[in-house]
Amino acid sequence: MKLITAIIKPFKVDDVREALADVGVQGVTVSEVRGFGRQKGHTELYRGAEYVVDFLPKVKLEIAATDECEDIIIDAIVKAAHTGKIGDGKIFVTNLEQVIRIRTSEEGPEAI
Amino acid sequence: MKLITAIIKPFKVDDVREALADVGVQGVTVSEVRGFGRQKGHTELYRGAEYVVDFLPKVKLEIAATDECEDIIIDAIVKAAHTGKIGDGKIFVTNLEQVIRIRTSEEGPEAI
Amino acid sequence: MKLITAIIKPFKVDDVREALADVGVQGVTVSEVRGFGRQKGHTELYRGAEYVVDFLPKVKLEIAATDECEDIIIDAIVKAAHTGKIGDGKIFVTNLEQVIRIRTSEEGPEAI
Amino acid sequence: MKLTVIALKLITSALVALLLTCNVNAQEAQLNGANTAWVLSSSALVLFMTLPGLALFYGGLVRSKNVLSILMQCFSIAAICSIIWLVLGYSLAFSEGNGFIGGFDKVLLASVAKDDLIGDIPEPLFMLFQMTFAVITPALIIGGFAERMKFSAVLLFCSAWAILVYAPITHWVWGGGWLAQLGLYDYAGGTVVHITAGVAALVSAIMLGPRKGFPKAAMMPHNMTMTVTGAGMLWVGWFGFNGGSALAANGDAAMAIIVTHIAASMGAITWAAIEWRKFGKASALGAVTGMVAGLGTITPASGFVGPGGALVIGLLAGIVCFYATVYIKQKLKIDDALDVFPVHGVGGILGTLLAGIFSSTSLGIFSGYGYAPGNETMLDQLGVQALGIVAIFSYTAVVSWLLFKVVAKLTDGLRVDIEQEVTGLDISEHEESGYSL
Amino acid sequence: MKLTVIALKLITSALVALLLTCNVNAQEAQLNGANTAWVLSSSALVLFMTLPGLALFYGGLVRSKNVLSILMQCFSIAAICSIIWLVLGYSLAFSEGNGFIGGFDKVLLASVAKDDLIGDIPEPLFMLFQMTFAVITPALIIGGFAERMKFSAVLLFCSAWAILVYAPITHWVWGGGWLAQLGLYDYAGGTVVHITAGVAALVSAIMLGPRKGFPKAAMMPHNMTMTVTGAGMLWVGWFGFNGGSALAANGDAAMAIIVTHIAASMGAITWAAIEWRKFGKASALGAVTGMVAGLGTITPASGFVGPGGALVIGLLAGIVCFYATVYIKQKLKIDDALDVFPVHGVGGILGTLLAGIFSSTSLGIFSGYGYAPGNETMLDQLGVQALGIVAIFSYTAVVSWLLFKVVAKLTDGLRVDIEQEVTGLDISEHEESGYSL
Amino acid sequence: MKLTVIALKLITSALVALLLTCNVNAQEAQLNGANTAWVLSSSALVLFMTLPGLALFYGGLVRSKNVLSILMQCFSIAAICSIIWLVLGYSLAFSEGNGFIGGFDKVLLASVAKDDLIGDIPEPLFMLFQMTFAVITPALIIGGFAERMKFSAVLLFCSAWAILVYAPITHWVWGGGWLAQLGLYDYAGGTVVHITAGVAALVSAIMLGPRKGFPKAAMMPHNMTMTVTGAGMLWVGWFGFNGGSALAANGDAAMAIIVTHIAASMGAITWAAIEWRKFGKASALGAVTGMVAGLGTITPASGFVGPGGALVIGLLAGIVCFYATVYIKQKLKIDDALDVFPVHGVGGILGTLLAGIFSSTSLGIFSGYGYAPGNETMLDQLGVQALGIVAIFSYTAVVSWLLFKVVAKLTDGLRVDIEQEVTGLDISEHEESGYSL
Ligand SMILES: Nc1ncnc2c1ncn2[C@@H]1O[C@H](COP(=O)(O)OP(=O)(O)O)[C@@H](O)[C@H]1O
Ligand SMILES: Nc1ncnc2c1ncn2[C@@H]1O[C@H](COP(=O)(O)OP(=O)(O)O)[C@@H](O)[C@H]1O
Ligand SMILES: Nc1ncnc2c1ncn2[C@@H]1O[C@H](COP(=O)(O)OP(=O)(O)O)[C@@H](O)[C@H]1O
Repeated sequence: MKLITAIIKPFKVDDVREALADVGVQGVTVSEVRGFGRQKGHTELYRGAEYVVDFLPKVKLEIAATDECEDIIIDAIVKAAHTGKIGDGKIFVTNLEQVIRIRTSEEGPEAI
Repeated sequence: MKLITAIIKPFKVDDVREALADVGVQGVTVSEVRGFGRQKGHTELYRGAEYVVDFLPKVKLEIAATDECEDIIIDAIVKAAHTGKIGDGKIFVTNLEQVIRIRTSEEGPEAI
Repeated sequence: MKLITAIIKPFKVDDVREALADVGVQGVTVSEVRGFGRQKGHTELYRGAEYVVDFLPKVKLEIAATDECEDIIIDAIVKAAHTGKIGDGKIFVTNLEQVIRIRTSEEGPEAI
Repeated sequence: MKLTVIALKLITSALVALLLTCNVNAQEAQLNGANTAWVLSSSALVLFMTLPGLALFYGGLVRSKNVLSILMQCFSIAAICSIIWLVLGYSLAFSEGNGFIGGFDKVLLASVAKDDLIGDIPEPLFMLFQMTFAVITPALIIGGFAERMKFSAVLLFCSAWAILVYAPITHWVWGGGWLAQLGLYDYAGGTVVHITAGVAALVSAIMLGPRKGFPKAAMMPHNMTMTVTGAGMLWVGWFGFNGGSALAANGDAAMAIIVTHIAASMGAITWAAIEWRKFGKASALGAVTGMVAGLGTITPASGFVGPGGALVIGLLAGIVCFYATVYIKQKLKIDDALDVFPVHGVGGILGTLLAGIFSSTSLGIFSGYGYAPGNETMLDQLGVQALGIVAIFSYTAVVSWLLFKVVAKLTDGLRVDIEQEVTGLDISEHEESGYSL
Repeated sequence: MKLTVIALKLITSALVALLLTCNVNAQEAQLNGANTAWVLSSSALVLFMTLPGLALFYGGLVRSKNVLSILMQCFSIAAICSIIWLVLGYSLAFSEGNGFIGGFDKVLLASVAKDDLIGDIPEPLFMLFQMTFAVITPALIIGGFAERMKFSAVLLFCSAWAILVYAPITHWVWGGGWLAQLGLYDYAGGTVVHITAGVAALVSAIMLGPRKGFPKAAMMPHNMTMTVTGAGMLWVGWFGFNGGSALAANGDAAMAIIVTHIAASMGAITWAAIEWRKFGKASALGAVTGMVAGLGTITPASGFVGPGGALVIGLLAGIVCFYATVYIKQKLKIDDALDVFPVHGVGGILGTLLAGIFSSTSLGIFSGYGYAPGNETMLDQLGVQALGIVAIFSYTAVVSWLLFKVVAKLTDGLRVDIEQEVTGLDISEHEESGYSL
Repeated sequence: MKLTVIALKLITSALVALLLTCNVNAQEAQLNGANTAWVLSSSALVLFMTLPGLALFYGGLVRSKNVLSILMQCFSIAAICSIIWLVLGYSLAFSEGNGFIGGFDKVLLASVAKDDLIGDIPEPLFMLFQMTFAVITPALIIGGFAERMKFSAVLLFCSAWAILVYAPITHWVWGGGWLAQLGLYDYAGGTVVHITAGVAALVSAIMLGPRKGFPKAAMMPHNMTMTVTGAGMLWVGWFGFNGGSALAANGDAAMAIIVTHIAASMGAITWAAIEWRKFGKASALGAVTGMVAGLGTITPASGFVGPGGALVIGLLAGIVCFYATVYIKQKLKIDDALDVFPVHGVGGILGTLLAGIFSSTSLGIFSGYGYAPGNETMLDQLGVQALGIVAIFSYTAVVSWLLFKVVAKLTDGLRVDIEQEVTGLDISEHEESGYSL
């Protein structure tokens, strides 16, 4: 199994979630993060001065998936989160050794 | 070593932390996440209309552990976080190649 | 590729980000977490009583890196985040199977 | 005889002294300090309704990324419309003119001395009290176009609107204009404030179109504690709004506040009760919305009705504004973002009509304090009320529509572009963020 | 002679004119506009204490998931108890009746005209001012059962309590009832407001049992900035609470406010100082809690004591309420969630007693303005004060207990179930969330 | 003849009755209830400026980890300086003494009876109104040393400062001291409040040194909604600050409020306009900062200038304070954390000078209400104004500097250590956290 982690632009979250649902993903865990990268932050005014705020609000999605689904999911995310502008984000894939569903103690792919 | 990640219901955090302490876990890192899954979200009222808020507040625990401890820890979490109702959450296990304690530069199991 | 995750003290974030920039790291994803470990929490007053708040605010940095950069990055973090006092935090390294840049669909090291 | 004469002289001079004293008293009595004290306090209360009251009430309702845009719009409108009021508005509304518009005599208070009186309070105070109304009315409108209009367009529109809509209508109703002459009952601004603002908001919502995602996405309040805080401030400030409109510290003011308070309470209870029946739960947002509906609705009636009438007015406000909100947002799918029209516009219309009913002195426990001079039957009074509503509704709709057209030309479209809307107006229009907790 | 006669006639007619003028003045003087202006402002200030003052003070102290339940309860109680006051409460408290309860004459203000006076202010104003007290008192209670009581039970209990506890006790103390006749000193509500609310909260805490996790888990305030904001509003609003209770704009009102302000200051300083000694740090929560303790404690005494007395009263308030809080929560383990009894109940008792001491005119720099007519020694006055405390404490405790029993039957238990409690009342009782920042 | 005599007797006795009546009236008239009512309300408004107004305004500007330290400092200063005012400050400022300092007669209000009058309001009321000024002035200073000073040092410094700087300067300007005798125009505290606070803040910023990270790190406001809320409260409260300073409910008060309101509006517009030109966007922080600058600047002038003058004063306040802020923070790199000096200090200086100009009666539409008695030309008045500024600036700078030196000795350094600063003062100095949402 794989753990697919995507860092995307906040306003794309709904689109990505829909795209994931469309390819049959039933569960996602989401968190707010701050991203630093090539994309430049916005400026903020403060009493006569202008500051660059270099971090950008991003959203992190984590999806546990079976090996087979990996590519479909990645594809879905890339399509839905893509704007073509710098800062669209990244997808990281790591190997997932084990998944357990707490409610049922099911293990492995059934637990996803 | 393993990195054990558990997504659980917020009100179970204290119970799980206690259970972990009981099996000798000394360190945990915790964060707030939003979960989407089979569990349905609650409804919210807004001026004459009712909306379903589909995300659910969940808590993510991350625990670095030696290989030996893996099962004990998973057991402890499952027991403490279990309510039997949908939405109890998941445990993910990934392989941890290296751990470093910043204070001492210790590496590997001693650093946990 | 590796995914390097560091849990550090919040006031060290700027120092660590600078150190990372110095060794050529271009992207970092940051989130707020709560840490439980050997370090003791602070006390808080509440109407005639004093409570120990046992969690500590920590910051989690996630950095995707090529295998070659792993050691340099770990070194940089350890140096910049080190105070020598308990609670300085940990670094976790996991294997990263794949990285995709959403904007360009680049994969692997070029996507970092 | 001599004694008599001396006595007479003594008495006479004493009398003269007395008369002088009394005369002085009489002249001094022209300024009623007590009324002045109360209207001074009321002015502070009404400003408090806008800043921070309304700003918080509205600010909590939008999404986090737009909260400062709301606060900034309220603040800027307060500042700009105050200057406009001093420079032009007050004169157009309250100086001599014709039935439709005042003149330029009182521009910059030029012809007004510090101690000139209107009734028995200083004219500068009257101008100040009215200024606080001239500030809150355009500020109410912003709820209609919240979360998507350019800041430049907001300022242009509201400034022009203050001059071309608010000032003339104030003249019609309170400045001795044609509706005043017909005996329209609008104690504290059901037509002047709530209908005008509600209609302008509705026009704006239609002209700008809905926010991205409407009506599919739930755009929940980002900070209900802020909204409830603002609601509390509105309630308190309304004591000055309606009670201060008595321009006197007496039973009229007290009774105006009682009926205001009762209508607010009934509005809140009614809205929450409907929710409870319909959805099984009552929400804080429902309660405070019903409260504002009750307040807006009682406003035109507040000096004319008694507590029994207020109970009914509050009850009807809760019911009618609830269903108006559902109708406009869910059925018509008009994205009047913060429901300004169904709450203020509909409430203002309803209250203006109900003022014509519950001012009747022959409704037993529901009686009020009588119709306007010249109106003898309820039908007479209701006729004037309806006429006022129609005239003000139409005038406001047309002029607001024209103004939006002109402003759109000047600012190259009323809306920010889609990326700015998605980013939020705080960053994209004001380069700052509400929170970094 | 003719001249004399003419002169006399002239003088006489002048006199008549003068007398008429003065007569008119005399009649007008019956309404004191200045006092009216101040009590109008005070009414706004006291409403402000509840909305949003107390709502924020309490709201910040609970956990994030329950903040709206607190705000909603404050709001709903304000609305419902206002209606109850109009329909029944005011009449029971302030119309003619016997020593224990008033009658039904003033139901819906039926027998009260807009310009009727009480003393020299309009009776509607008096009713309004008192309404704001009838609103805040039940709202204070909710701190006792915060974070766990069903909303339906809250509403039922508070409504019934307003009628069966608040109205009669107000009659006893301020409505000419038996305690008034004995000369009980309670200037602005130490017994009527603070003891009744504190005791009801204590009873509720005992009957509901503690919140899940109490006392092991630390249930820290979710938003201290909200609590401090509310505290500031309470402080300001209290100027109207105690100062307005003079029902006049004069030295009495000013002095009542000074002693109020001084006691608040001393209470804050004392509580913070105890913390500093005990824990090495002084907290904002400590300071504002001490401030409220000082305010509650000075309330019954505020019209009777001087600034020297206020210093001592504030000091004692800080000390006694601090240790009462520790005792009840840490020792007795009663989960009076927001410490209503130790702060308001104990403060009210303490202040009622101290009013009997510091009203003495023979304490040098600590002197006050004298005992109630009929009480000649400090012992006399203290006796009445003690009697009042005991009577009101007992009556409130018994009736509140009975009411909770009855309400529990009606609502099938007073508490939400454990899952709802854990989820938080905002979602489970009101289907909304405080924040989504 | 008999008739005449009888008539005379009748008339005479009638006259005596009348005279008695009028006499009584005259005596009563000594207490002006209306003015009393307004100053009572104003006192509440000015306290509201500090609690929670200023506390929120400042609190929102610091970083999240220091928000409670700001609120706590405001609260503690309010409490402590109120006690100091009662015990010592009022007497030093307002009892008979020499040109530099008052005496000890009014310590603890010892020689003041509840019904004693100052002018036509009760002296306790005057003392109360002034107390609210004595509270806000030291509270303003904390913006200078925010986010890094020890709480113990804050308290010691502010207490001593209230006695050694605030009380004497108040005596100079308002207590009949030497500047009052020269005819210095400071209506509501441009010198007494704003210059003193601004200068003390500047001294503190220099002596403490900058916050860690200054000027490289952007230290953005953690909660702009809090700051804007506080700003709204300041605006409203300022009606009492400047309007209440008329000590009367009349045209003076009304006009003082109008010019206050207009200057605030112009200040806000101007600051935002400069930002718009310079950076392409206007921020809410800019608008509210300009508003406070406008308010601070009009304060000394508010009773002496007309609305035309207020327009100019507000405009200049926006411009001058904007560039002063940039200059001090960006150029001089002085970390006056919340810009107290450039906004209040510079605003106070500017306004004190402009009061000398726009009080002129010969500026056409920009005219005011005349110079102080004894000053015949604008130069005369300006000379006094300049002298007052220089004297108060220097005195405050020197004594504040000395006080910081002494306090540093007593508290073993003024600053918390670096780890505490990094952790934040909320945890390290008060053991509590602002938010846990
Ligand atoms: N090496 C990295 N490790 C972890 N996160 C990264 C890394 N590089 C980028 N990110 C995350 O991806 C986001 C987007 O990256 P950025 O370089 O701005 O643009 P792009 O995605 O177009 O390459 C960043 O804000 C950061 O959150
Ligand atoms: N495939 C998945 N990947 C990541 N997180 C998941 C996945 N499925 C579920 N989750 C997380 O687990 C939580 C619980 O899952 P859910 O399907 O609601 O119930 P259950 O745990 O009983 O299967 C979700 O809210 C989500 O945070
Ligand atoms: N086994 C662990 N798993 C996950 N996170 C841990 C673990 N141990 C420690 N941490 C994280 O590292 C932080 C610091 O650890 P702590 O034991 O306090 O001190 P030190 O870093 O000096 O060993 C903790 O607050 C926690 O966030």
